[in-house]
Amino acid sequence: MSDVRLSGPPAASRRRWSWTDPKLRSSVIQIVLALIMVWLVWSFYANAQANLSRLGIASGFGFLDNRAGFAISQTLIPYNESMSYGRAFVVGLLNTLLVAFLGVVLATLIGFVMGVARLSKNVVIKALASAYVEITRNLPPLFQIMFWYLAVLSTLPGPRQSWGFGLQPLFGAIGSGLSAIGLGFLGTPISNFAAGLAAPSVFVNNRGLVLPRPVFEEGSMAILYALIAAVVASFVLARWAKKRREATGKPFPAFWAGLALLIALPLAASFAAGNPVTIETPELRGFNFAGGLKVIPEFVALLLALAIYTGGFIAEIVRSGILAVSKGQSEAAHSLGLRNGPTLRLVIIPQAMRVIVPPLTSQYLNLTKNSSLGVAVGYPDLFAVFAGTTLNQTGQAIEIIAVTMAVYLTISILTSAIMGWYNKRVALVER
Amino acid sequence: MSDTTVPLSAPRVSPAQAYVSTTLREQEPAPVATRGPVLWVRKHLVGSVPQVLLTLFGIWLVYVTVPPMIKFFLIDAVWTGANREACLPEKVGRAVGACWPFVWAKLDQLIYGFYPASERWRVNVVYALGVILLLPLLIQKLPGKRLNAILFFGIYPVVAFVLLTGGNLEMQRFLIGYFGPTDLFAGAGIVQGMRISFWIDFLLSTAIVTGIAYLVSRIVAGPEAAPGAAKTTLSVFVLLGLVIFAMDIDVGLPQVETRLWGGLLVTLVIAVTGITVSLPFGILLALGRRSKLPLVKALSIIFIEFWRGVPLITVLFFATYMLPLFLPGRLTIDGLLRALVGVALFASAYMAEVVRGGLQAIPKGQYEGAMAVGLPSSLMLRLVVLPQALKLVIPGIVNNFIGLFKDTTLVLIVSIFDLLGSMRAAFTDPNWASPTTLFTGFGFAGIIYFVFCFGMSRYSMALEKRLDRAQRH
Amino acid sequence: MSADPIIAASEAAAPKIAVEMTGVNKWYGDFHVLRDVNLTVERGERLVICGPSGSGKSTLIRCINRLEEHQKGRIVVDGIELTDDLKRIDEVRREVGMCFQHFNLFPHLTILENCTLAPMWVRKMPKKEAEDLAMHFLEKVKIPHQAHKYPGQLSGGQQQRVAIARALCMRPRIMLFDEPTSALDPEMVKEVLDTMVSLAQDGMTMLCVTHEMGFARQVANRVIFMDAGQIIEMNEPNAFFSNPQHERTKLFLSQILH
Amino acid sequence: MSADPIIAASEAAAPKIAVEMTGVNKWYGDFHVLRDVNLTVERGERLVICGPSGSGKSTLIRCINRLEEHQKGRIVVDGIELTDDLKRIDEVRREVGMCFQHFNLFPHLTILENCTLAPMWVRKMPKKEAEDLAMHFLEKVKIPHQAHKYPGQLSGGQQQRVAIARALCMRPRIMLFDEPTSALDPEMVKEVLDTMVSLAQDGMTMLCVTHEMGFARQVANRVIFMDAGQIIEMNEPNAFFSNPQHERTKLFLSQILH
Amino acid sequence: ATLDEVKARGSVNCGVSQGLPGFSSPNDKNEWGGLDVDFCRAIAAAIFNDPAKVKFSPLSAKDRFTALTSGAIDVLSRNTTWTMSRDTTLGFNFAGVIYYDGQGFLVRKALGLKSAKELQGASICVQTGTSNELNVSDFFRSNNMKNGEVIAFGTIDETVKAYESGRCDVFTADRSQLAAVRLKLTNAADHVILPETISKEPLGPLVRHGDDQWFDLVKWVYFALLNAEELGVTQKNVDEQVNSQNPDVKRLLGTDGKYGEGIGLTADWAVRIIKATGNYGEIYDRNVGPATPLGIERGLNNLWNKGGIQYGMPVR
Ligand SMILES: Nc1ncnc2c1ncn2[C@@H]1O[C@H](COP(=O)(O)OP(=O)(O)OP(=O)(O)O)[C@@H](O)[C@H]1O
Ligand SMILES: Nc1ncnc2c1ncn2[C@@H]1O[C@H](COP(=O)(O)OP(=O)(O)OP(=O)(O)O)[C@@H](O)[C@H]1O
Ligand SMILES: [Mg+2]
Ligand SMILES: [Mg+2]
Repeated sequence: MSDVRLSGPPAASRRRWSWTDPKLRSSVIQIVLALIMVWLVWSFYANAQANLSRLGIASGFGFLDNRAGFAISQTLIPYNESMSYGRAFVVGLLNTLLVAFLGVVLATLIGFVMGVARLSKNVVIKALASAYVEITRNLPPLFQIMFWYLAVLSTLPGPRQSWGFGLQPLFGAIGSGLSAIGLGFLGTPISNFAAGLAAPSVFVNNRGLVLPRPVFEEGSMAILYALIAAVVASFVLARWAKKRREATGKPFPAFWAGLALLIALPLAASFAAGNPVTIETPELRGFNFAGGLKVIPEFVALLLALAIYTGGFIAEIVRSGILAVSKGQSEAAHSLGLRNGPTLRLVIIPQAMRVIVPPLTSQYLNLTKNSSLGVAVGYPDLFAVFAGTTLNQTGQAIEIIAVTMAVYLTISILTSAIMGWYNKRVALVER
Repeated sequence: MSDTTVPLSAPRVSPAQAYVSTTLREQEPAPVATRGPVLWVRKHLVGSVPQVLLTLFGIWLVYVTVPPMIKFFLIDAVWTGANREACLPEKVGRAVGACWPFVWAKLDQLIYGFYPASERWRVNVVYALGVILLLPLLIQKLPGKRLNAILFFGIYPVVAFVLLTGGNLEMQRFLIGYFGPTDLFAGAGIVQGMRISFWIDFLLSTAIVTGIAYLVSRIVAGPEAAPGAAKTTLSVFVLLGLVIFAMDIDVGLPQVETRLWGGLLVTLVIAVTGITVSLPFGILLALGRRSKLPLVKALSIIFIEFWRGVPLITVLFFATYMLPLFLPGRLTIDGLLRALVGVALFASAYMAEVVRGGLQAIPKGQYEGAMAVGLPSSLMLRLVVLPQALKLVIPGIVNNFIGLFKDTTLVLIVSIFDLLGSMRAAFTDPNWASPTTLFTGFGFAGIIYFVFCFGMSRYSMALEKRLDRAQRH
Repeated sequence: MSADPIIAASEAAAPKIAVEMTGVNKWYGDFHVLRDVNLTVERGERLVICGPSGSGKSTLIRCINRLEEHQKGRIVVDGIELTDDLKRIDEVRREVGMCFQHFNLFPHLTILENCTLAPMWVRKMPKKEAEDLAMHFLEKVKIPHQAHKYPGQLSGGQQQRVAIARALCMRPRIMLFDEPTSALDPEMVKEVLDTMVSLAQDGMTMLCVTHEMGFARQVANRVIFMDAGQIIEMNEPNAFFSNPQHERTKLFLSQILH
Repeated sequence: MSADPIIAASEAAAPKIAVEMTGVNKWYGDFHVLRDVNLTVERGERLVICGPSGSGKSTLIRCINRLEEHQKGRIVVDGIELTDDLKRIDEVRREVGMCFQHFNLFPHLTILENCTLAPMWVRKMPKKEAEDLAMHFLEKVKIPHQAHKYPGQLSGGQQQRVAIARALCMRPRIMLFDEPTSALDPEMVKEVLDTMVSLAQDGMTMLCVTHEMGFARQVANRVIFMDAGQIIEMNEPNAFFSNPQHERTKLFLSQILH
Repeated sequence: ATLDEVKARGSVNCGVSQGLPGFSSPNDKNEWGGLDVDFCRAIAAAIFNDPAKVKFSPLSAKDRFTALTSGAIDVLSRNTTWTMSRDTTLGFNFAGVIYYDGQGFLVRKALGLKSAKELQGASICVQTGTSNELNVSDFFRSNNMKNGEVIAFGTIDETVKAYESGRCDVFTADRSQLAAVRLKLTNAADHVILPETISKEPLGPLVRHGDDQWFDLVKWVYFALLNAEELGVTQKNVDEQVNSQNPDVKRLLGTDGKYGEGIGLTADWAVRIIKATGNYGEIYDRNVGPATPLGIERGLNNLWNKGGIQYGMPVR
């Protein structure tokens, strides 16, 4: 055998200069392309410059510090019209993020429930779920947003005729239950106590949803700390329970224990601090409800429509994800003695997830992007507040549209990055 | 290891256990139901307690949704009337469901927008031609797909354009006029309805671009490639010239401006244009994304990911309000056209991803096979790769089309009134304000959208099944 | 090789009869797949089931751990009668291990996790103990080194051996095999068969659907021939192969042996 | 069978040396696949290349029509040196036909279209002429009747023969085969080998990676044995099989011949 | 230059509102009419001697400025308030005040409100991108009131729809708009306009920066309309007035001097305008005056010498 030592490939040798050399050819093509790009960008820039200076429009981002002057109907952070456009931008962005985040959560819930329902043995449930999926997926999202807003929410009664909801039915039921078993006398003190709680405190009208609002007074921090402590404790508990199960094989109801902690600790802290949290119940005063937490109908319509629309797509994704796990997998799990619950949790779902995650990601992205349709019903999201009102008041179209697009792009890229990372984790290892 | 057998315990079959069946048993009917309606009901409706509860819940859901809908849209509905009075419960004296006369009254507006009534036959002709050309294209069994496709994708758009707008583009300048130093030929007049300035400009532009193509390809690809490149460029221009010429002749139809268009017309125009324009661009982008040239690849990726990462309405906003700022002052573009540009850019990015999926599904062996018989890479793409890839992604393209069809509604945010926009405009008519107008309108528009989208999705599913089968044989 | 102590231990308390089927009938819709099957398998017995495709072999053994439901007759496994009662089905499945034609390993878990999953979640075994057990059986099937790989990274033969180890980790008293080698490349068949032989040597009760006649000759106590949902013939291997009685058996053997 | 006139005609002007490789080296990343390969193939010669899996056989012949690029050394095919120059690559590919293990027919085209594609688009042959040529070769490989079917409708052996016909339609001076029979069911191997034998009888220069030793004995002028990217042994077939020199060759032959 | 492009194109592109009776709205036959519309017709008449040579782009408040900036329209005649920022940083020039207006509030009669000062806590619907959107916040702030919420919608129709469906207690816009909108409501009588006027809203046509000739043209079309009213030149009598000996009339109608050429037109430019649309008073009365459904008195919009503040610059 000839003696050939392992060695690396040689450096590229010098080549003869020829037009049919692919390397040279590709560099020429790329240089030409680059020149065209540069020319395009330059001509865009030059045209924009010329057009703007002809019109005398200001440019730059100085406007962000100017007084906005307009009001916004939903603000997650303090805002009023004397604050700046920059602040208004943040308010809009937060509104977008809020509706996108809640939409994603809700759509995922709906999607998983409907996806599983479509696989149900029960034909009625299956048919209903199929109808849901087909109808929601085949109607434009904007149509659905306007439907919820114009056709449903706007037909609700006005504030004075609001539908009120309280704990009345619950206490009423307890009361009648007690009298039914002959303990009616007990009912009296209970009803007295309940009367306060039972008055309607949640209202629904065409101005939206009005909820009781917790007011945090002095000492509320204690409760927050207690809550944090409870969260940490439940995590520790969960880990401990897992360790214990691995060590001894004995299960521990970590979920219920954690839940108990999450409720009990803050309650205890609240007592100890002298009940610093009071509930502000909304009251009808003048035109509208005063106090309480208001959820505007624009938000509700947008959220509902987005969640329901996207939920239909997610349902299909979930369904095909589950179907993609072969029957052999559940048979194998069953033959090992695993019951349906653990089979689903330990075998089917982890495998379905890897089929589900990539298309799920694009649905999340679509939902986020579709949240910009809120502008059609007056929801003050980023697009409406910034690319709408602000653009109108300042006229700086280029800066504003560019920033708006950049924000959506960033959200998209971040979401894909996170989901991509997750997807890598669940991806199968193959030979 | 164990093939050097450790003797196993001796066979324990006593002769008595040895067994030979003497009778062959016939197929017997099952003692309990293993099929039929009873088992079906047990299995699918009342198998267990949770099953029963689910069934009851489902039936309850159906009960609270379906009968009221039927009652609303059919039984209690009002079918005729001249204005809102017909649909007011006070006036009618009974519970009133859907207010159909509202839809009848607005139907023209929903289908044609403000297209002048005397010219609506033109829209009808376009609709009819579209159906006549499209149906045979969708039915796989019918022959003549090639001619059919040329008619539908090549001739039909031009005819539709002339019919809908009235032709007579009155183009004044071409490339040189817009991008050149000055508007050289502005002075030239009109001969027989044709603008001399435009055609001089066109001929000159053609000559210049063809010359450049010849030179560049001569430098880049060598002398024998140059005539081919020049010929291709020239034929593209000739084709373009023919199309413009066809659109430019004054056929005597009155002009109808696009801002008068509306309703279903706009919905269809945007969706169909979007899909036909996005297909070639999508293919180019997809090829670009797979290119070995880093710059081409990077630009394609940036382009695709950019448009996919932003909401369509920002794209429409961009096209409607910002594009004019970026173009030379002389260039003004029609409002609908601007929206179309936005939609086409957006759809191209999505189309590119669909096509890329098809390209990825082509096995490496096909490329090698093509190379081994000596096909250069351009021919390999055209003759071997693309035909296979595109066939694979037809269902994806149809799905894209459904998405696009739904997305057309967004143009109402840039003040173009498609079907949904026209419907919303109709809602504001005080003549028809009644408690059920909104539900009726949404019901009607919903049915139209649903029929289109659902129909297409079924078509794409059927197609997918057939392609699956074809792939396997 | 002496009997595996772990397997031997688990056999200790078992009843004498491992599987007893009396007049078992099963239908798929109108199709009568199992027709009055009577079969008694004693502890420690090794049965090979063969027969033409569609004769109901798979169905038969899948009835034993209730992956399929039978409609008539009794099946008693390890002293437990199979009824609709979920608890009994669980019990039976804990005692009966099964290997499939396509292995059905869990692709998202490592080999070791595949093996410890059921012991930990069904037998509530501590993790450490389950892993030791798993390693014991992985050694037995000769792939302890692959414990931290994923099924996708193993060859078919290795995967089938892992599947056997996974089943063994539940310390079943009975093992069912449904054509364990028919999806394998020829060179991998042998390694799997070797593993099964060694299992047989440890005294495991085995029911095995297979067409590997060499294996049947070497290992089986009895060979069962099925056709059209019935047991047509049953005999000890030598007699079965050398002197088949029934016409169909003869025909079948003539096709399968060269 | 006498030499095919069309093939013979195309051989007329060829240089005496068909393929010449001098000090050819190739790397995949850091992996050294071809190590200093020197090989001269004369016109009309028929080479069989064998060797264990991964030894670089495929890589070697794929370098000849530049499906793979080599990094060091010279390859001269039919008088044309292979460099980066696209024009030369095109020229070489026109002279060299290739058949793959998985045929790589174009599934969207009929058999006839598969065969006429390259002549029409590369050689700019009129359609009629290309079809006549294609039918000529389809007859040669004995499937003229299938001309209007699609590849998916043919058996593997038929597909491989179509692949050969397709390559021949470009009237190559050299044919490369990369395990043309290894993806085929045994009963189809023979029909393909027969086709290749008849091609050899027509005097085609052939380089063939195969483990069909019968074929090698019957047809080859020389057999080359490769291992670890090197040519280990080269000899005329009888001597090669009856009296291998190198240890590795012996080992390999012992495994492959029974 | 804009004028050249307009001439080459053969029509004026004019941005109007999407449907505001009295100002710009299409009738059943899709023919546009209204104060703003007639102003555009006047421009077309001045240039082409044909008031029909104008193409109307209906624009929402939100889209109007970008449409003008981008060149999609030549002039925006869409009840737009003349504010400093619009006149300067946004890059426009206002050509005059075609209608002096002020912002008011429309509420349901049933609420029994007397004054805007009672609006504490009310929900307010407003069209986004308008000066109204800014004024309303200022009004509440300066009166130390808290508004319930301000909900901004993209188009006037959406805003009105929301008000009508009860989403808001109050609809706020320019008073002229309120009057127009009230007519579009199902039961006009159920709604009242509160007495307060909370802002100055001088509405007028505007053009892009950077083309003074075009700016002059639009501006002088406006002055011509005013001067014609002041001089008693009407659509009916304009043909006779051409022979008038009044030097002011002669200069206006181009029988003395060629003032029209200063804006790129011919001397008789004003004649064409008056013939096509009538003078300012005629336009006003035809579209929004007391005899129309809107029934708005001239008030501030009367000529300076009749108690109003409309004042046409002299042609000289
Ligand atoms: N889920 C099912 N529904 C209906 N018929 C079935 C089902 N499963 C199996 N069958 C039918 O029952 C018969 C017996 O199937 P079974 O799988 O037991 O045969 P087998 O002897 O294992 O055959 P093979 O050697 O092919 O695995 C076959 O005819 C099959 O088609
Ligand atoms: N594209 C590639 N990238 C990296 N390594 C490769 C690539 N193609 C082949 N190899 C490696 O190069 C070596 C030689 O491959 P080659 O296909 O030439 O072997 P072969 O002798 O044809 O084997 P076989 O008989 O399996 O076809 C192998 O080890 C293979 O893993
Ligand atoms: Mg089977
Ligand atoms: Mg204003």
